Amino acid sequence: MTETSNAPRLATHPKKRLDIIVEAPIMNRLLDLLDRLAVTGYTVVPALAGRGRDGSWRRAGLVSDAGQMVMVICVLDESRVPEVLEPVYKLLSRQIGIVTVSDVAVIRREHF
Amino acid sequence: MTETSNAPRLATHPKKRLDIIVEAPIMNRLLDLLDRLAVTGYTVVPALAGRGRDGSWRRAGLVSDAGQMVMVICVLDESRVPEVLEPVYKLLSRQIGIVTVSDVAVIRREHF
Amino acid sequence: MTETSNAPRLATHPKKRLDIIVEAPIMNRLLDLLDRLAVTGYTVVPALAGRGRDGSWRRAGLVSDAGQMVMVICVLDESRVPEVLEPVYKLLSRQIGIVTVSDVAVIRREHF
Amino acid sequence: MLDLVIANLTSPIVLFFALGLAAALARSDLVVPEAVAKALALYLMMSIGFKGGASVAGHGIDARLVGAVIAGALLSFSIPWVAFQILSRTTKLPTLDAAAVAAHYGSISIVTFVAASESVRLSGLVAEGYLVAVAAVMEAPAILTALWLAQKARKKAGTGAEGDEPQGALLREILLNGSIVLLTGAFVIGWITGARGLEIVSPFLVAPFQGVLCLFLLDMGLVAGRGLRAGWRELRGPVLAFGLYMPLVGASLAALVALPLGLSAGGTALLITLAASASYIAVPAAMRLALPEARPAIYLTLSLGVTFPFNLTLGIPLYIALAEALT
Amino acid sequence: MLDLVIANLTSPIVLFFALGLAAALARSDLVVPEAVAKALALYLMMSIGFKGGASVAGHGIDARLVGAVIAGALLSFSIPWVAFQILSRTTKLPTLDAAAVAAHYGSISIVTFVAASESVRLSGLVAEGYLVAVAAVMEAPAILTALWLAQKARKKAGTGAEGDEPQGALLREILLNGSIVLLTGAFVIGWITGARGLEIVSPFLVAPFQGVLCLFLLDMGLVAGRGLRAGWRELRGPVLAFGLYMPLVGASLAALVALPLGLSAGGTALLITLAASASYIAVPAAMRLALPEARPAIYLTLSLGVTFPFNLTLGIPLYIALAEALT
Amino acid sequence: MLDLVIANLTSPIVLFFALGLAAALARSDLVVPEAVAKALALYLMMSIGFKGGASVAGHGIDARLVGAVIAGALLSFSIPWVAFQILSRTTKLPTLDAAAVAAHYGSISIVTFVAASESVRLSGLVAEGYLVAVAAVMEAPAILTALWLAQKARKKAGTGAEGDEPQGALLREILLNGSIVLLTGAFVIGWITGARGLEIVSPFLVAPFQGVLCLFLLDMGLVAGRGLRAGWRELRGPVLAFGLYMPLVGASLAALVALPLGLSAGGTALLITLAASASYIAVPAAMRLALPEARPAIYLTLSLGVTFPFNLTLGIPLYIALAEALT
Ligand SMILES: Nc1ncnc2c1ncn2[C@@H]1O[C@H](COP(=O)(O)O)[C@@H](O)[C@H]1O
Ligand SMILES: Nc1ncnc2c1ncn2[C@@H]1O[C@H](COP(=O)(O)O)[C@@H](O)[C@H]1O
Ligand SMILES: Nc1ncnc2c1ncn2[C@@H]1O[C@H](COP(=O)(O)O)[C@@H](O)[C@H]1O
Ligand code: NA
Ligand code: NA
Ligand code: NA
Repeated sequence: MTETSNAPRLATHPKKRLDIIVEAPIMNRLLDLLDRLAVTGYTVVPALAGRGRDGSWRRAGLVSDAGQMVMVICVLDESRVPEVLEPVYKLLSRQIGIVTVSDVAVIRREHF
Repeated sequence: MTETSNAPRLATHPKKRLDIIVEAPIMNRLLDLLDRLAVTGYTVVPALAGRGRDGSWRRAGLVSDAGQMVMVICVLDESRVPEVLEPVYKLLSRQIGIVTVSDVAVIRREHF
Repeated sequence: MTETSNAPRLATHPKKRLDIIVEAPIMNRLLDLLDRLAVTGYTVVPALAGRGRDGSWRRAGLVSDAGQMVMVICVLDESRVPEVLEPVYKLLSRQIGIVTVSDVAVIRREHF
Repeated sequence: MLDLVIANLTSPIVLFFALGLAAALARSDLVVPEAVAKALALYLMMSIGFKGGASVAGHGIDARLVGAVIAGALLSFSIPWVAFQILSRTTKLPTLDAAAVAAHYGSISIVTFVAASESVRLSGLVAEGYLVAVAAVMEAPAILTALWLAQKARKKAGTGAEGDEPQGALLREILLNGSIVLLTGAFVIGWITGARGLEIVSPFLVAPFQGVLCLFLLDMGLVAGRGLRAGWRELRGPVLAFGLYMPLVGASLAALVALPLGLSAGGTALLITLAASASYIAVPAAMRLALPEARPAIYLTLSLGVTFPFNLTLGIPLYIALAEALT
Repeated sequence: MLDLVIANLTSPIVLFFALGLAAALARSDLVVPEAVAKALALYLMMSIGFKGGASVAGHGIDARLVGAVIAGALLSFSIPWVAFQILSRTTKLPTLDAAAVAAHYGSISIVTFVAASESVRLSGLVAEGYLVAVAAVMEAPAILTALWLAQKARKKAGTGAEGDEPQGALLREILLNGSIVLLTGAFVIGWITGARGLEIVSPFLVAPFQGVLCLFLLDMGLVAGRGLRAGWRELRGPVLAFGLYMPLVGASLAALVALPLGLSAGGTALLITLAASASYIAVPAAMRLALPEARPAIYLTLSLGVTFPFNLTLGIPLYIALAEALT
Repeated sequence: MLDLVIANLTSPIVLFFALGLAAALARSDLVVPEAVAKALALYLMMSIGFKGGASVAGHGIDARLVGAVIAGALLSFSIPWVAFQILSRTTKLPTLDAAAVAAHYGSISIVTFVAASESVRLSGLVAEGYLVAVAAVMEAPAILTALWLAQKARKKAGTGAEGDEPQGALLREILLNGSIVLLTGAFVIGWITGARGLEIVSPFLVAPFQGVLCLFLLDMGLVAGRGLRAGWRELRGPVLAFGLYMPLVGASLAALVALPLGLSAGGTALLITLAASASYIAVPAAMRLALPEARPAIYLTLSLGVTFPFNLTLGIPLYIALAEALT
């Protein structure tokens, strides 16, 4: 899909991106898990509001962190997707939240 | 594209992801619309700054919500894309903002 | 990939999306660069926490902006990717951060 | 009056505004976090609402209160119409931009009101507490006039806005705007709890007020400076001039209305200031909902970058002098 | 007692809560930024912790302090068990939801405690400073009881939670919860620095306290109102009723325990209030970690939308009257 | 001096720092929201700038002010050179890391300055108000020396940084750093408005200052603790030691310079503290722009996790004793 021909001057490499939307109180456990799985990196982005099967929430309408969501973005090699996805799925199975996988291309291969 | 062969142990299912960047004062209307369209879920992420045809803005440089943007992420089935995109497009037609559609794969199909 | 057949009623157009995760103190330089490159637009999203080769960080654990990251999202035409990616890569080469490229479809072609 | 101008220009409030303005124009990275700026705005509303209400509880109501509230509503309804006529005749602004700008000038700036209250107090005058209620009442009507002007213009051009929200929902959103609710609510609470309530909240809402105002005005200066840097290109000569003389037009209308009301000199000065000031919080948000085609770069730059500094520095002493001459 | 109820209902604190509640129910866009709400919560913890510690430094410790702390822990351990039995018998809530709700009622609401402290002071009573320590001690034990109840239920149903975190890690997360740490830490610092320390921080932590509390309660009202709007559908009759009578059950248990402790009337009122109040900060966060299947829409709405307003308006005067009758 | 150390160690300020440090090391989830931490920093700058300016307005300027400002600039220019020589000889830090660390020690920590001011006051000493101006002047020169050191090193290694920003832009970014602008701006406003201005802002900027400082230091403790937990691996023996003795080197240089200046004992103590303190706000941000290859884990952990606590607890009493011995 992201053939490197798109960017003839700068080589790009296909990778996978996981977007994990998860409750804030669980975040630390998820990050610890990703650390244990030795993914090369991740970035956490705040969420302001959302709706899912378990109802809707707004950050401004919460006194505590409970119910708040964050989005954890993790770019990694396709070969590693299954071994990361499985424990992440297991951790989240009892929790509120979703996981998506998508294709991306990166420059600077050594980063991933 | 996201053949489930990528993750042999955990089945993934192809979905579409909408990213709607929209002004904060319009957000509530957009979310109400998505609720009426019965999408299964969405997540709102804050934006700090941006530039488009209508000039640039920075969150820190605003006294009011006017001019601030948020990004609404909505993962949904491909079959539902047209019926969601059309009213969203109509709502945003007079507003500042953009909409993108991309391919993702999800685990936990029952969520979408 | 994003054949317009998906949305028969509303035409979509294939574009590329750059996600640039970069340190907050560099953000202004990156945005100035994007302005000089005359990209049609971008959106900046805050990051709360992250980990990469250079260690992990949490927004809450910082007194200053140094070490904080932001994510700059830029949707643009495939034809423009190489000419934008190269100077961005050069700017970031000495910095902490990553760049990904992915496929998206947009409505409202005139925006990009 | 020169004394008043100089005292005003060297007040910490105005100097912190100038500091923010200068920092932004020089592209310093000084910034007040968004959440904090919003909290400061909440604090100001809560404080002036409460103090106004407590003062009414102390002095009692009279016919003048009702008269002043009605006068404020009339001013807010009518000033946008005047502003729109002027803009249509003297500038080439598109109709919807003109209507949006007009709405800002009919509505009010609560910070200008607060700064004027401080100056009034420094001048040894006393103002009626219920002017806070007048301020709350003046926030919204201007928006309605502007929407009506825009609708008329659209009908004429045959471009009725398709897919519009029902008018009722819009009206609710405008009237339940956070700043109106908090200002009015705090006013009522101040009224109910009176002197006893004021004593309880005073160390938080009264004593540090002016210092907090300095911090808020630092942020206003930063915002105005950034707005000017980004938006000054949009402001052609006649539009820019409008930002400077329209406050005087509003002030004159208010002066006419104030005369028969029998307000004190301080109260008259505040009513004039309200009419002369232009909104930059409630109205811009309403415009994004109701007139999205109108450009924020124009109405925000004009209101925040031109009229607000003008009122803060020269306008307020002028309005006080005018009020003293009238009463 | 009617006097007390009326004085309570017309206090600025309760009125600002009502304002927030009304604004949220009317769907106003009034909002206190999240960062600011968190800062206000930090401020309240820091202030009451410090004041409590400084007061202990002034009055010295005695056996009653130790007794009250133990009594608090016992109450926090046992109330969830009582609540769980009631819920199991009177409602159709799933077991895990019932356990989660029970945890909230065994733990405490620090804002209810603060509001009660103000009412106690207004009633001319004095309370022992160490009740702050009792409050801190009562935060966590209820969570443990609830987890034990949930585990028993799971074993019975044969659905042991697979993939659970080790219990030790969970315990650490619960005990090192930010609000417990700050409350306890500030208490110890207040104790160490005593009157000298109090004098230093007083203009920040003491004088503006009640005003800050008004702002915090405005936000609590907004949050409770939004919660009620979103979650009231989940609250069937018996569950809703539980939110109203369970405080009285907790209060009665506390009254029994308080009698032999020899606390002053003010201290007794505060201990009763602690038992009657329900958590909405520490416990919900712990429940998301430990009992993720339990639904926040139920336990948060009940605690914040039903029990908190009840305690704030009617409960506190009742508890004070009860304490006065008992001592 | 032991008295001073003990009084210092049991001050609420230091105890709240210790509380934050302990909470972070124990992995509590206690956290001060980022926006609030930034607002507290703005408040501190605004307050000390204003108070310094107002004090100069009261006491007038003299030659010593000019002398102290020049002395401060010289110290800030020269200390990084000394630090760099020491680091090159005693540690294996890469050159760019060494240059970056050196910059931090030439620049200043405004919170250390504030804490020292409080201790000076408690010791019954009085310091010249213009030392705030000296502090502002000392923020930036160290950065220039560090950049010059880095450039020299790069030239030697033949690895000129390609694609660099023009130096002018960088200089502007450094000098218009928000903390420098606000500190200087508030100083000038305090100077202009003098006692009259101070009276207006005093209930906000003066009275609650020490309490706010406690909250800020709680956050600093949390940040330092998290930094230590994440970064202590990077700190080998000689680098760690540098963080403990370098403040004393800076202090000694300042003592030499202070002697001929004729400052009061309090003023001397503050100048010494400025030289001994290490930046953790302005310089790290500048380093990310100018020397991105240098590792924040090293310079931030050293400055915030080692030198700051050292100065706060033992350094300040030492510097005051030194100043008293010298004057
Ligand atoms: N289809 C979706 N698209 C985007 N975000 C979603 C979607 N479904 C759920 N979410 C997010 O995940 C959170 C929990 O979802 P759920 O577990 O379905 O309640 C929601 O509050 C949203 O923030
Ligand atoms: N090409 C783009 N890529 C990413 N974000 C964009 C793009 N164009 C516009 N935006 C975002 O959408 C907002 C409104 O765009 P516009 O309607 O073009 O002014 C901008 O302020 C950006 O935040
Ligand atoms: N694989 C990755 N996926 C997502 N974000 C990453 C990844 N690697 C790095 N980052 C982000 O980029 C920042 C800097 O990365 P690095 O330059 O590798 O230290 C990290 O702190 C993360 O926020
Ligand atoms: Na007006
Ligand atoms: Na309880
Ligand atoms: Na130094």
